Amino acid sequence: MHKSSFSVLAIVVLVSSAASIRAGRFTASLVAPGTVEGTISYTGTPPKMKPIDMAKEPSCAKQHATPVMTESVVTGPSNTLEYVVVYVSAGDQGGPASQPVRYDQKGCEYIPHVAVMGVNQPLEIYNNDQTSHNIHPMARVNSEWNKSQPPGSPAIKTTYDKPEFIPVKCNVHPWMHGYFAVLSTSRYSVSDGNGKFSLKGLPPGKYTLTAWQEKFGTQTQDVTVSSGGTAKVNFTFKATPY
Amino acid sequence: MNSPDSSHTARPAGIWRKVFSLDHKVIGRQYLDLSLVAVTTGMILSWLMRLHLAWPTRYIPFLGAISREATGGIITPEYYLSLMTMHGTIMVFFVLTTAPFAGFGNFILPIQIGAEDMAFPRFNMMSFWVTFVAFIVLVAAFFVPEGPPLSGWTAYAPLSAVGKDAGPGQGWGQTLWVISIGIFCIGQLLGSLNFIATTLDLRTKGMTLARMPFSTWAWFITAVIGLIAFSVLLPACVLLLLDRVAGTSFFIPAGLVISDRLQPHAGGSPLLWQHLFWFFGHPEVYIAILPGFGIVSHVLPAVTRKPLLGPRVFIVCMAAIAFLSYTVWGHHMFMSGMNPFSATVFSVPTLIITIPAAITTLLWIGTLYGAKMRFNTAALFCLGFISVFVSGGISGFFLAQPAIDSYLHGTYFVVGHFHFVMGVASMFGIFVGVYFWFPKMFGRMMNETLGKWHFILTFIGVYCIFMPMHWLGLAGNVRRYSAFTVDYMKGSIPLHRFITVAALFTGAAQLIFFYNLFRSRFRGEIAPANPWQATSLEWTTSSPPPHDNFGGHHPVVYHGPNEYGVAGKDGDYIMQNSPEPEPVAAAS
Amino acid sequence: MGKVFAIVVTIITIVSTAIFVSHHWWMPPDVSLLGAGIDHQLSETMVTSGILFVVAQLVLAFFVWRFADNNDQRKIKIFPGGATPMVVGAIILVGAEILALTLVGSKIWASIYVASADPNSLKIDVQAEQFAYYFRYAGPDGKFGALHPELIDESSGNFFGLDPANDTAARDDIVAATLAVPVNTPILLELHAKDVSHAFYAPELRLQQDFVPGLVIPIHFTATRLIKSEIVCTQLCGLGHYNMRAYLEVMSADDFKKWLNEQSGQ
Amino acid sequence: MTSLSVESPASPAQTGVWVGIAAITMSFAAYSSALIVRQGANPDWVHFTLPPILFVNTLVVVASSATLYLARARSGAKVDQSASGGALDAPHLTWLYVTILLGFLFLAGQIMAWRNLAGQGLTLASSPSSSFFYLLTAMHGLHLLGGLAGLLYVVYRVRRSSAERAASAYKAASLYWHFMTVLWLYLFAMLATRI
Repeated sequence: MHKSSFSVLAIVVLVSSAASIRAGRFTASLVAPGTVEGTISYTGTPPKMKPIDMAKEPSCAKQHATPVMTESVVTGPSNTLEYVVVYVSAGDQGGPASQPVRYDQKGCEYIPHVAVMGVNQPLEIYNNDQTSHNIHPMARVNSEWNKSQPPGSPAIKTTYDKPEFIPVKCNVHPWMHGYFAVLSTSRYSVSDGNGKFSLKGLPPGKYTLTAWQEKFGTQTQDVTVSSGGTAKVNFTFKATPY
Repeated sequence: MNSPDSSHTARPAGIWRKVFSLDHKVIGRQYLDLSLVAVTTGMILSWLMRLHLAWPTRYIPFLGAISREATGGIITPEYYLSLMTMHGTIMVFFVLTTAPFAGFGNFILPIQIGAEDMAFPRFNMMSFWVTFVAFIVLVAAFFVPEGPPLSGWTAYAPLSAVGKDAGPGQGWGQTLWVISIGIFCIGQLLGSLNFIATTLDLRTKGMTLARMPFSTWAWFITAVIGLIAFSVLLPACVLLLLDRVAGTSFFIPAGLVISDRLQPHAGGSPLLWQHLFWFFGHPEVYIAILPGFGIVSHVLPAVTRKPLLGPRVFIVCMAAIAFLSYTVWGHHMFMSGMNPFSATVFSVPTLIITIPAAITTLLWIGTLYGAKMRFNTAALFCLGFISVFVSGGISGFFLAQPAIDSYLHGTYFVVGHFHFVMGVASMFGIFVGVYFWFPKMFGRMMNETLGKWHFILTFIGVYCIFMPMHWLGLAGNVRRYSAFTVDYMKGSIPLHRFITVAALFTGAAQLIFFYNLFRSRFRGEIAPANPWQATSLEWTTSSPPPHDNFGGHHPVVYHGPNEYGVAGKDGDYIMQNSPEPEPVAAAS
Repeated sequence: MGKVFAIVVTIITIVSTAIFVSHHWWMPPDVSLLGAGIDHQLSETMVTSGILFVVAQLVLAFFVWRFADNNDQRKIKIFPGGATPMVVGAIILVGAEILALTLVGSKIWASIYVASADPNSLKIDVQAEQFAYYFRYAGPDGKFGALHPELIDESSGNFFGLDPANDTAARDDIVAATLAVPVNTPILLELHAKDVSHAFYAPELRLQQDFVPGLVIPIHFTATRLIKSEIVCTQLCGLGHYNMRAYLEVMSADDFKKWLNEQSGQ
Repeated sequence: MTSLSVESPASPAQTGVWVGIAAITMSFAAYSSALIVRQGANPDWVHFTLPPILFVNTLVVVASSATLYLARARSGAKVDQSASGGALDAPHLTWLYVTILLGFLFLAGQIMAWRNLAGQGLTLASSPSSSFFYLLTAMHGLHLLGGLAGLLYVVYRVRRSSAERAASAYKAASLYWHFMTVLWLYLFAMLATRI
């Protein structure tokens, strides 16, 4: 009796506090979140990726047994596309993310090729090479900067406050090209080597998804997520050889 | 501020009259103070560069705090280039041009020709303050968001013209650089105008051109060079500024893709900037060195106690150099892509200009023959000047030939060459001036013992710094590199470390000079009117001279400045203003 | 003090001269057909002006040493003949050196930079950019594709701005980051600059030339020995200037064919 | 200083102006050679017809030189000290005022020429030829403003003392002014032939 009343009290306190913290959490506790997953593929002939000649920077060249290829259009098995960013462009966009996004320069490559971050989410850029790089995110909406990072100098920490797809380049090593995808949502996914992506933990409801590829541009689709269900969405880009 | 109390209102007025003084002596000292600040800045910048070259990843305390470019106190490549650019610009414009020409010239020239002041005291005052503003603008470039400029003191277009896309330092930093140099040109034009008018019109009775001291001749000729050179650099700066801020295309050709962006400009000619710049740039070398010629030739007779050998020949040589300096600018552009025929055309006058230079050197050495040397510090720096001028001048033989320049161009050989002939030689000329004229300027003697230590350490130091650079150049070591990652240059790093150590050592030796300068200013023994038994007019008036230089009267001149080693009434020399008759030279 | 100066100058002169003579720091071995002329010219200049250097410094030191004392009762002496020997000496000595050097030197210069390239030399396009060099070979069809700056896209490796979509000549152009050349074959380089001024400096080839945006500048050379050396930039071009380099590989004719095939295979 | 300039042969003010003229000539030579090189460097040179008002301006500036000559001819500057310039000052001052007026008129005309070009869509950056047009006219205008300042200073000096007391400043200022006219004629000829 005494014990049960205590547990009831505890539940009330928990629930009420949870509710007071966030209505969403409260409903979520009753309704299971859904998932959107799918595949990115292309039709037509994509451009042939070229091998990168790193002869200029022996310290990097010797890190790669086989030559690194350019990454502007990376294809996977059965006409799938890698490095395509899929994100919620309309619908519940989730709260701001605070954990820092890490961007590495290793073997004169950008890892990952596309770094996705929310607005004002901290970004940390590291130089793991024995040579000095210069990071030049060529922002147009956000403010542009260009700074070199000698080996052994501390990480460059920064944030972007407006959504934008920012091409990133290193002038010292002209083949180094990557992207910062700054999104106004924290619900996003980047397609893997098999062109697969999945957005987990979406509250049930209607969403507009946008898929972005650096050469082929964007596509959007509407999707409805049911409680605990998994919606399938596929994007197909039209590829040209040149 | 407008308090009725007169004593309060009077004081600031007095201060302003001091600050914006019209007295050429005050203005000359202001110029020298400015270049003292500038040379200290430039020297510190060069230390940072040398430290970085020797130990590229070494953490430098406090640096991270004062500059955005050196994250965590480690000098980035762009920051190294900024240091280099600022070092070059500050040293060439605000030290080598201001100190020997504007500084000493302002103080001494009117006195040497027996004038009360410059022809246009207001222009004179303006020329200093304009120069001062230029310096402030340049230093401000250190603290702008996109970083200080990094396209070198030559600011080659299009790098200097296209703006931010071309990388750090190409934003406001470069714009401020152009503005600063433009302002500086105006200051120098006002100064040159003043020097020329003064020398032509304000000479006292009996001061014929032939009787002018060699230093005055040098300043006069330098003023003429400067007048032409800076009135060409100014338009060049205007064009560059318009390219940067107004979207014109004087220097920027079509179809440039910078940082993946196609530039909106079309049709400009990058070589046009190089031609305009070097048309100024080469004469600038002589603007820096000719006053040194004059000062050394002015001091040498006084310390050897015999007349300068071939005084007229010497002046003709300076004039010849001044004239030829306008026919040789192309030798900076042998590799620039201009028509290769013109390289041969430019190389001939470049080699010919070594003849008058060689003659003057021989005249100085010949003057030493049979001398009765007085080894005061000024004398030692004269000798040092001759030695480094010979070293720097001779390496010019290599660079004057397109065939050899095609190997040595853009290497440390060039750096060693122009630091000897333009940097160190001019600096030694300045030191001669300081040690020789300090008594006249401040009425106190400098400490000779400290002076001699300063000389010998500096002399050894500069050879340890700049001679090895010639060897680096022969080995193909490229200048303006912030680190030596290229395989064939890695072997040069030990020698670079040696140079760095030598540079720090030489820099430390300058502390002796600074100490001597400030101590003597207040503690030095009182100087007589003519401590060196010299002949020119500045030694006929008190030390320091009264406001109107000669206390109400105007000296009358009877002799040339070169009357040494003769039986004069008060020794082995005859003052220019002493009425005694021309004696027969007592020399055998 | 004067004697101290004399000694210091003498020591400096001897040490510097010794190090120059030792060739400890010297040019790398020359591998080009016309480089020998430059080396010869440089050594000649080194000897003649070296002599001037040593003589001038030592005479300066000697005079200072000899006439250091100013307390004795001797009278000052004027240099015998006054200024005339100086003028004459300078004009004759320096003039002679100038004549000798320019006459020979200008020939060497002309042979390398003025003379046009051998008509059947191998043509290679060079693109200089912040901060790398790219080299373009015509490929199997022997034709170079036209250049379209607006099409330059480094993220997909189009460093020259080729237009393979519409320009068939461009499709088989070979672009490499290394300058590979067959030995003993006249090579013609056409220098293009993508963004700012750069320079082509190959010490072993004794060859240097600026890239000027808006101009196409031809230079030519013939490599006579198999080596792998470096090409670096000597014209300040921005933050990465110090790291702007490419490798020069001089190969036998067969190796060069193989290399080309590898490149076009990719 | 004045005491010195009395005993010295020439007056520094005049030497100064001559030296200044040398410098200005040099800088405009630089601009001219830049124009010639730039025109030769690339085929993108656009020829356009100069605004007709420039002809009027040319007449104006020439006229200003003429009136200035009349002014000095009538001034006390040329009369020996015995004849007091006081009586002569009035008419010559009016000529001086006319000169200054014409000077400002010229500047106004130049500005109208600019607006005319801007109306045709020719701006500073739009083409190399228009760049040089704006540049050269602006530079000449700036130097001419200096000349006007000089003339106003002369007016001030003359009104305070008399023409012969202001003689050297007067001579210098008018020398500079005539040079401005000549400089414009040169620029006008070059613009007319090359643009």
